[in-house]
Amino acid sequence: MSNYIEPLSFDPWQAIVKHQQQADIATKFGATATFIGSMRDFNENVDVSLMYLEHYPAMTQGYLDKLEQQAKQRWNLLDTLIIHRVGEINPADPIVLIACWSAHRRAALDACSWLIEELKHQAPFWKKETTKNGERWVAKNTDGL
Amino acid sequence: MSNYIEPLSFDPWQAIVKHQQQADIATKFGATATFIGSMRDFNENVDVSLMYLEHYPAMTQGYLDKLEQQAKQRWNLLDTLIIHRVGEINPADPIVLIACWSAHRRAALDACSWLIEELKHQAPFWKKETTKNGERWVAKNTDGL
Amino acid sequence: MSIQVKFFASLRETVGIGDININHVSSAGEVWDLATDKAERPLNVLVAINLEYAQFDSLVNDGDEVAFFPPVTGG
Amino acid sequence: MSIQVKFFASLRETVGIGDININHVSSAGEVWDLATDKAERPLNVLVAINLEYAQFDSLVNDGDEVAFFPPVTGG
Repeated sequence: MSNYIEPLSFDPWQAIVKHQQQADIATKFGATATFIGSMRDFNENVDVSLMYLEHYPAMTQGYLDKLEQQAKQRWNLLDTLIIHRVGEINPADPIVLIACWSAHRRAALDACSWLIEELKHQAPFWKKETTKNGERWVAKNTDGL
Repeated sequence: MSNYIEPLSFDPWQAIVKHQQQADIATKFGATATFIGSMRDFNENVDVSLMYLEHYPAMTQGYLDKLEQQAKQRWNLLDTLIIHRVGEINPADPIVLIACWSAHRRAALDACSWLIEELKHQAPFWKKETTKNGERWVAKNTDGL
Repeated sequence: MSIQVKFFASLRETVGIGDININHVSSAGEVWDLATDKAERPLNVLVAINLEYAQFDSLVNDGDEVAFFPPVTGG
Repeated sequence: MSIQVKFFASLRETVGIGDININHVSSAGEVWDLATDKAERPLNVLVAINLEYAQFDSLVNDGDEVAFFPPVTGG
């Protein structure tokens, strides 16, 4: 289990491969489920050119640790990885990565889905968007539909 | 939407990146959900050293097309990719890749989960395992728990 | 009339036939009986006609491809 | 007694304070009132004490860190 806050643009697929190699679980996992949230150039009917992600550093780290521990208690997981960007983010940049490894598929799939929902609703991050009308804080996360 | 049968070992992460670049949806998707099924060296309490995957070529291709179309009708997806191995497979090799791209997270996550379940229960592939006791056909897919 | 019949995976090994062509049949069940010389039909055997899942009482027509196979285990 | 108070994101801009230290308070609600000079409290404001979600009537103790912030929008 591993998680970290990433201040710079990162390649989510490289991060997964690197983590998977270090985890030494190569022939033990039969299932890998991942979710990547990335920046769109359009939100609520307005073009967005830049995003700034603020967080509450002391709380986010502890919160991501707790999320991974809760997922591991609830599902039979071999490993998990969470990476979350902060700072300036450009369109198409990845913002969050969740990856779950398990022997059988439902644990990885269900834990991955649960982790992103929990993170979206509870982890202390805040997005500020730059549009042609200036900057605006995103008011709240949607239900993802 | 794209799917293919892969007779040789492949890198699932490279396949995702390559597909994503060609799809030209870079700033349109906010969510990417993927599932990768890979070969374990252990199944039903016995070590497995090699696997052979047979399929019904004419039927699998049409079936994977239909799966992607059904997913696209049911969820608001920007793109999907399905790759499935056939032939000789070694422990740790990827067997199946599902990737879904959407503007908002639930479409990609739910479609990815649905696609792997449908594929597992309906697509005409069959696994034969080599163990220390010889070869054995896998009798049926489990519910993934 | 010509029906192309295929068996896959463990069923191909059990029946001892991969591909065979047969005539004078009207349903998938009759295809099974003629192709296998009335071998006992495993309870879980699946049937596809022209690449679509079907039933043993589904009708077959000249030129159809009929496949029999065990429960699928891909993914 | 010393309580470390933090405001984040849009709330920091509205209140006009990032960090402040205050004394002589017994609940998170009193922390808010003293730190903001009794500014009206937005309905959706969240509070954390020592990095854990809490309520406005939760008690605070010497050395605690109390944070106020708007609904979270990460991920």
